[in-house]
Amino acid sequence: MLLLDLSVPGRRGYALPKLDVEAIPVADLIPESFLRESDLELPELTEPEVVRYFTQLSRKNHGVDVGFYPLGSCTMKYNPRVNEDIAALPGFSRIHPRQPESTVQGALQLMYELDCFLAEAAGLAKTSLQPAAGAHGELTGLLIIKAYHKFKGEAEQRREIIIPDSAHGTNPASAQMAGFIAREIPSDPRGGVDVEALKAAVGPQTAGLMLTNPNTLGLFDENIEKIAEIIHDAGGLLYYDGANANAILGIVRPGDSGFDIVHFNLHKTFSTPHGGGGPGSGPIVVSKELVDFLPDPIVEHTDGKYHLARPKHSIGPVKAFYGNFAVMVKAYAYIRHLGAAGLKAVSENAVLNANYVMNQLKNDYHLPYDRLCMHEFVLSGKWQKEQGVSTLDIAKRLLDYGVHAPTIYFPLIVEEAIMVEPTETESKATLDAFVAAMKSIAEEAKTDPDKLKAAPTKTPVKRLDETKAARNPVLKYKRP
Amino acid sequence: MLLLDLSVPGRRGYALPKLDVEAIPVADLIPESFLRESDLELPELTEPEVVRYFTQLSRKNHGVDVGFYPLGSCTMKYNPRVNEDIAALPGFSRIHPRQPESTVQGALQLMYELDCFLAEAAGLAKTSLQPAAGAHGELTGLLIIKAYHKFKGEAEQRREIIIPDSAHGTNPASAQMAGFIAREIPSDPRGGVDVEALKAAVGPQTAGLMLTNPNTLGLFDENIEKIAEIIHDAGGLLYYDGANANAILGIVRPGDSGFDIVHFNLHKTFSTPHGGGGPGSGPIVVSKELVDFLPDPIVEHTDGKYHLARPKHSIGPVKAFYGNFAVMVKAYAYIRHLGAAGLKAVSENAVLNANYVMNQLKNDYHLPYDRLCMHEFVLSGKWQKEQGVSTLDIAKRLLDYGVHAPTIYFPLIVEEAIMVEPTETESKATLDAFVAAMKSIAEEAKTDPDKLKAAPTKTPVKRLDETKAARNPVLKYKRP
Amino acid sequence: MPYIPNTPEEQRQMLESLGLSNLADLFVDIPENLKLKRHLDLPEPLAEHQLLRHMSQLAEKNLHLDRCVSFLGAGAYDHIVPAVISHLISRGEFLTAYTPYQAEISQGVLQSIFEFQTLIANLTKMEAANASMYDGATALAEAALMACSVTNRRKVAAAANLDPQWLKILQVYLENQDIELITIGYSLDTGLIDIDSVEPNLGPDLACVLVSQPSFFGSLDDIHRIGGWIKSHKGLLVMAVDPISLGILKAPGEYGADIVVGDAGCLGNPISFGGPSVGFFAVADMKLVRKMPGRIVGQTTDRDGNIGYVLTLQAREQHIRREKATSNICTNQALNALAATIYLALLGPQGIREVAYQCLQKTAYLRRKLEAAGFRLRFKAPVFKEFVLQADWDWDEINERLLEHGYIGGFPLKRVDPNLADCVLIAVTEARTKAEMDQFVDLLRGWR
Amino acid sequence: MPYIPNTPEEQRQMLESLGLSNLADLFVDIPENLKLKRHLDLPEPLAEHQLLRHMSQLAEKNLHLDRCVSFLGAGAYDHIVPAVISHLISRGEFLTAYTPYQAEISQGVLQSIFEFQTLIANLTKMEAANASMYDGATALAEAALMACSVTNRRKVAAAANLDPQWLKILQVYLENQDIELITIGYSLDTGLIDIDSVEPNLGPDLACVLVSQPSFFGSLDDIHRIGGWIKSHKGLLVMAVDPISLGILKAPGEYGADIVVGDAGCLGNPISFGGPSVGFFAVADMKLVRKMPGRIVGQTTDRDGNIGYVLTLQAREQHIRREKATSNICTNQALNALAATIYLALLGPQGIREVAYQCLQKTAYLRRKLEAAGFRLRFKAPVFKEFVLQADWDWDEINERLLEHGYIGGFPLKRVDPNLADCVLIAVTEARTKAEMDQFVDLLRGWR
Ligand SMILES: Cc1ncc(COP(=O)(O)O)c(C=O)c1O
Ligand SMILES: Cc1ncc(COP(=O)(O)O)c(C=O)c1O
Repeated sequence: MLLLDLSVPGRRGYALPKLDVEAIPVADLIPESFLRESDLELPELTEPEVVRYFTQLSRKNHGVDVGFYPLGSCTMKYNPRVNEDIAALPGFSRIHPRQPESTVQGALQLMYELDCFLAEAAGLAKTSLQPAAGAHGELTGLLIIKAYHKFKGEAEQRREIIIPDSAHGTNPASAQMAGFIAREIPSDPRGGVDVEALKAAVGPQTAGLMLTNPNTLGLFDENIEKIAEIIHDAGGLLYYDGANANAILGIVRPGDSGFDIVHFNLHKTFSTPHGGGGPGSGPIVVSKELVDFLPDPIVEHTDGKYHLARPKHSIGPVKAFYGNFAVMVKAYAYIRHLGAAGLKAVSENAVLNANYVMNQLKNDYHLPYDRLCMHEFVLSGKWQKEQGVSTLDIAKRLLDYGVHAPTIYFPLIVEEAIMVEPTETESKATLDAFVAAMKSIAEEAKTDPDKLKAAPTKTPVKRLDETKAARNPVLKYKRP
Repeated sequence: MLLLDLSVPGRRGYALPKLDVEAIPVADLIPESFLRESDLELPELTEPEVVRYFTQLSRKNHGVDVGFYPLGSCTMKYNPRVNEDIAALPGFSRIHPRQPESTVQGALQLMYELDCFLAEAAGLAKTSLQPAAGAHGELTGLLIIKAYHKFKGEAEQRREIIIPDSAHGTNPASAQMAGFIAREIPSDPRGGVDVEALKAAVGPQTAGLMLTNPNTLGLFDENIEKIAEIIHDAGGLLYYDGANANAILGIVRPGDSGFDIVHFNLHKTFSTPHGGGGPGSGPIVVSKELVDFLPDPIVEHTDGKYHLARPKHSIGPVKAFYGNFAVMVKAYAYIRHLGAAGLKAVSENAVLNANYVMNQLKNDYHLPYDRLCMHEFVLSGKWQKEQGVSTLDIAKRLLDYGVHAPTIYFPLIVEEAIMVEPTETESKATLDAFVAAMKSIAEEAKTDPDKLKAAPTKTPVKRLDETKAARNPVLKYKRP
Repeated sequence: MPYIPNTPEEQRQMLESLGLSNLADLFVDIPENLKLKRHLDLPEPLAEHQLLRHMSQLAEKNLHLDRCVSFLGAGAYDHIVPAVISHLISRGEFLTAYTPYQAEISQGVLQSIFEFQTLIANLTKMEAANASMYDGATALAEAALMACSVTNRRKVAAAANLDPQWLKILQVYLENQDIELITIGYSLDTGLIDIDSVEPNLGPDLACVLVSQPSFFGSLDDIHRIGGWIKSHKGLLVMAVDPISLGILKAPGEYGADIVVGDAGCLGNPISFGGPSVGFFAVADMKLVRKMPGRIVGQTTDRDGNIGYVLTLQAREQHIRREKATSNICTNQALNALAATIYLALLGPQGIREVAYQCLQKTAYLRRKLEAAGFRLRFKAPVFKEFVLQADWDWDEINERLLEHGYIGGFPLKRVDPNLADCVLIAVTEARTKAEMDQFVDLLRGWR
Repeated sequence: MPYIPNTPEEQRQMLESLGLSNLADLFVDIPENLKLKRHLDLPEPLAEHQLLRHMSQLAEKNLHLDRCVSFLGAGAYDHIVPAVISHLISRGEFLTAYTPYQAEISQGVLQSIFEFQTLIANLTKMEAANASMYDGATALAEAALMACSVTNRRKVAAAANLDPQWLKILQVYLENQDIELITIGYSLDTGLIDIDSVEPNLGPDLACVLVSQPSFFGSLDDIHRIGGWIKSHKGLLVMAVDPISLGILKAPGEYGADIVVGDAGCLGNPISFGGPSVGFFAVADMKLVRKMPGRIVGQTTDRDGNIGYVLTLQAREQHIRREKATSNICTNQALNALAATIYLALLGPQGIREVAYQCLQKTAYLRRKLEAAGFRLRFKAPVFKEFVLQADWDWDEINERLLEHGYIGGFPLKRVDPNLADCVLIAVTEARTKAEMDQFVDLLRGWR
């Protein structure tokens, strides 16, 4: 049943205060030809029905609050509820972006300080809080790379962004959106950048490199200094995809390893909730050399006042107003609550949890890169594949254990990939239960593969037909 | 798994700010003999674990937000969420009951106005908001009856409270707590008070009558004026158990029918949430003659200021401070939101919904009193009983349909009673689905009684053994 | 109409199915002369948006505790409430459920109550606790009634240094059942009660002694003595305790208390002008359970042998025994009990100890400061988070002056005992800071 | 440490299982010289209680819309938000889930997105909509890119009376892909754009015309003409619309728009200093769907034939096509889209019409009042909820004066067009009252 199935003509779920000014016939205000003629097919329901409908819907959904959610590369950690209260304070939630600066000094101060905190965590100079998500940060960072080369008169020549084959899909897509050519390079046997391939790839056409470190295999690239040198020597810039920064807070800083631009995902590393797919926030931090290219506006602090300013060679705005402010509020509060020692403990425990689980599972699932991992690790379902069971089947079976499946089939360079990120907010008991579930699934794969292929069976719906959905797309409600 | 099963030594879910004053050894402040020696066996968990635990628990619970909840005599209507926001405003939730009156004028004004609203709805003079729930209101009202008789010098003589056999169990229990003798009288064939029996029962020993009208059969006692006359003539007072006032708002007022004291259940009629069993609020409203006996304090309004006062012959306080203030805030907001026309519509639609459902079901279940009902009605499972299926089985089977069962085995005067109260906030579609479920259960009772006896099967646990629980009570966690 | 789904067309259909033609026909059973012929006299309805404005304005007329510094206690305390609690208790499944009559779809509420019973029993070191009471005051009154029922005696003795409001409520509950209440006075030197002051031959008549630890004055009584005495007369020891204090103070079970009650509002519930709070009720012995008032949840198993929870021992209750019920409680304070449960789960043993410890240390700090500033502490006995300050002042006037500086002073004791007319009761919780206390003392010192 | 369950003892056990002896051993792969040898330079941690105080203090430094009366619009609006929305979207199952990759345990989010797509499509009268965009501005930019991709052309024309910020963002998105942006100027008499002003031979090169209805000035353009013209050149008509306006104004589908975008933040989301908002994106034809950016949810069935929902047409997305993806959007604005969905479900057709109607009427009222007070309205075209007021004033200074009276004035247009240096853009939503508007006009009149 969808909303329009439940709709009954004449019901209303919300009433405005009565119009308190004299009403003029609409036709006297707006010529007929501008007025809507077609029906307005929206549901007609009362508030109790709406509440029950969405409450029921929610109960068909898994979330971090419901159970373990080891979705690799997504950092599904606990989202502190106090930060929701804080972001809802009218002083934050009820301010207009175009208010005079004097009336929003608290908001600007918060943004300015968050900017400083992120710059310190990145080991870089200045932040733009404008990007709405990680991918948006990537695009923004790449536009800065472009602007930098243009400023140096090399834009025409430097059209290539080098991206390892282990990269997240958004990296090449962002490169494309920024008008670059994405050049893929292979990984070496330890999972890092193949340095020789990199050397061969760089040249006068190189605009920069996008790298995730730890990369999507959950591995820290030990050659990072070498890599930075190669790129910088070729005249390129280094972009750090910091979606995976949960492993490195207070441990190592991208800026210190030679990166010029970093984006952070506040909705991952800094614990703001994922909201079923957003809102996120993907601030970027840049080196001193690049500050002038930042999007418009940034926040500055002079004479005890906070104000918005346009960087000298700004690439322009990439989003309306200042970014996802409410998300920034939550991330700011998180940082103030944890402090430096707390953030370091986050990374240490994220890494500990990942290694603990990886080590428990490596005899049951193929582990392509058997070395210490960072905040996540990637298994391969290839042994099970040989038993006729796919990684998809394993994932679906996990749902029956009340666990969200890991990220699957990514990174692309691992066959039947199973990418597990436990995060630091999970207890050993939860990890042990997950290990037990994974082990029993590995066992089932041997003894009862059909059970896995039939999975899930304990979920609100059984396995869904994705092919059907794509072949004949039904994208909105049609009255029966 | 209970909290103490999940506990791990050393975990903490909340940290206070660090102590900011110089610490003195405890022994220098408090002699050893006053200090706790025994262990403090509380769970040790972090916030994420606590959140997940209680989120999971909640998902094993039905509520009005989840589905239909036609629990008779409980008025499980929709609880507007805006009222939760309002009660949580710091100006209401963060005030201390002993603050100077000048600093809580808003709170006192709200209480004063709510007092007036309830008095108007009751057709009586003045309200005490102190009772914590309906039963507490009953006790309070009975103490007022006692004080009144004492004031008139008749306390020794008037020791009996007359209570119809259809009454809610709290009525006789409250009479007992107030030091009265409860005298039960039978109902007549139409479900009302047996007037002849009442006449026979009254006398110089009569302190008063407790009546629910509409009574627990959902029927309005047409003889109410006669009844009032009999009691008043005998020198007694009339107490109105207004837990069921959802049927009468703006339609008929207890005071106008001769009642001297009324309690309302704010958590029923006035939509404040039931919270899994409370908090409620059971204000009582009394006639002019009884105002001086009200509990201490009441709110008065003089010279533009609101203040707390002790009624001249007050029975004393019945609860700490002023009652369940946050509940009052919600009820007040509800009344202000609906206004007089809205409240009347509440009752009209509550009664319409009940009659609609009753009429649909009366061929499938025995309807002992086949006449128009008010906000609720009582079926009997006796036809099904003859088929070997009890009302308990019917109730349990309903759970499998995603519906909370009606109140069962109450009122006591109906065999295998099934007491249905749909409330006005349910849609016709929901009522129709309930009717369909009840009809198919009636069918199953004939064709597949074992299915009912095995019910429920789709719930988080199957049918629970209540006898076992009572025979060998396990009332707290014991370490395995 | 807000919250009512029936449209006029649906109303028509439904009426038609009943053979009626309009809504008024539904009310034929009500005598015509009794029907209200007008609308209720209430203010015009406010749309939600207007309602929110109106309610905010009312709220703004109150000075709330985030906008001032308060040293008020005397039965309600400004303790810190972890933010996550309100999020959990406002989940619709908890908020909009009722008493768990249908256990199979109410395991959430039932299990949470079982946790509450467990944690209260563990905190107090008692054998069993119930699902909650209206508040601490009524719990105390019900404890007295229960003691009478258990012992078959009709007299109870209560410490005069109990919260005076609780004493009054006790009096109301008892006098109407013709139970005699004897109070045991306190010493004006120590604030402590003297059990020897009870008329000796009363002992064997007493159902119980009711005593609170700490007392209304924050001071600690010699419960061992009091308990020993009443037990020697085969009466019960009933204790009222501040649950926070049990992080540091001896548990009632260690004193041999038979019944323990208290107010658990201070555990994770907003103060809300004094209500809703939540009372607790615990007993030392399973034998006492069947006389206990209120709801009780017990563990059992389902058809498949899985563990589950149900309301149990309902034979005690008003639904079954009606006029012989142990009490008339029906709706209790479940959601507040849930908040208390979550609070205890979050804080754990270390956290509760820490809250108690900070209350103790901060109270001691303020006492030292005040003494150093030349003020007199009225009683010398050790105290927990409250104490009595004496000065030759009209405290109401001082409190008004304090208010001008954003401070809410203590509770003037002239309201409860003329002997203490020059005294004020000051509470210091973990929420107070050194800076706040220092400024408070500075202000007072300045007015000497 | 907050939120981290591992105790030192557990850390020890886990490290031991790895053959390691301390946490630092986990980081051996990081070159020693890169490791940070100190703590990050951040302020001292604040306990939750202190954090709340600190954050409240920061929040108090902002003047929020409940404490003043605002006529600011220009891309963000003070619309009324029903209270129930925040309760529903903050249920943990919505709030703490991510993009519904595992459909079988994500039906809640998936179905709610399907509803969002449905309601946006119905509101705009388009064939299909996606799951959300970052905001209206980026949605517009992505629409331009999509139009280029669909038509295989590299030039787009945009109305100069679009929100100037949106135009800038469009410029940023386009120039880096070497797409040329032509702006179509507006008349200083009417505020409306003149399609005849476009260089005639450009027509066949244009991928699309981008136009907003109402314009940044609140005025209504002749979309029929503009649409007819671009279609005659086989380019696409891309419309940006205020979703609230569609309760009263012609739907883009009625104008024959090919792509419709807009900002749905005004539907039930708090204004939050401009973000997070949520953009929407709809197309007129199922053929266009496969070029559409962003997530899309489709209906399907499970093994038992039950209806369910999945992310679909993922072949367009960055995970699959990587550098050939239709866009790079991954995390979008799901929770804000959910809020918008709930808003539309609560208000329904009558409610949305009423909001639009009240915006229209109140705007008209203020215009009348201002004209009666002798002020000049800059443009004569009909407007919806925003309009341009002209006066020979420094509007920044006037706004400061207004602030002293608790009013936030309009948006001074000197920031966007020197020709409008004496103008201000005033927005009137349904949240404004007659009394507020009357006082506003009185204030302004007094300063003439
Ligand atoms: C490694 C990596 N890079 C980039 C992104 C994109 O971030 P967002 O989804 O916030 O756009 C993600 C998130 O999925 C990621 O895991
Ligand atoms: C008819 C009737 N009277 C009294 C009560 C007692 O009210 P409460 O549960 O609030 O004490 C109830 C509630 O169950 C009731 O239905």
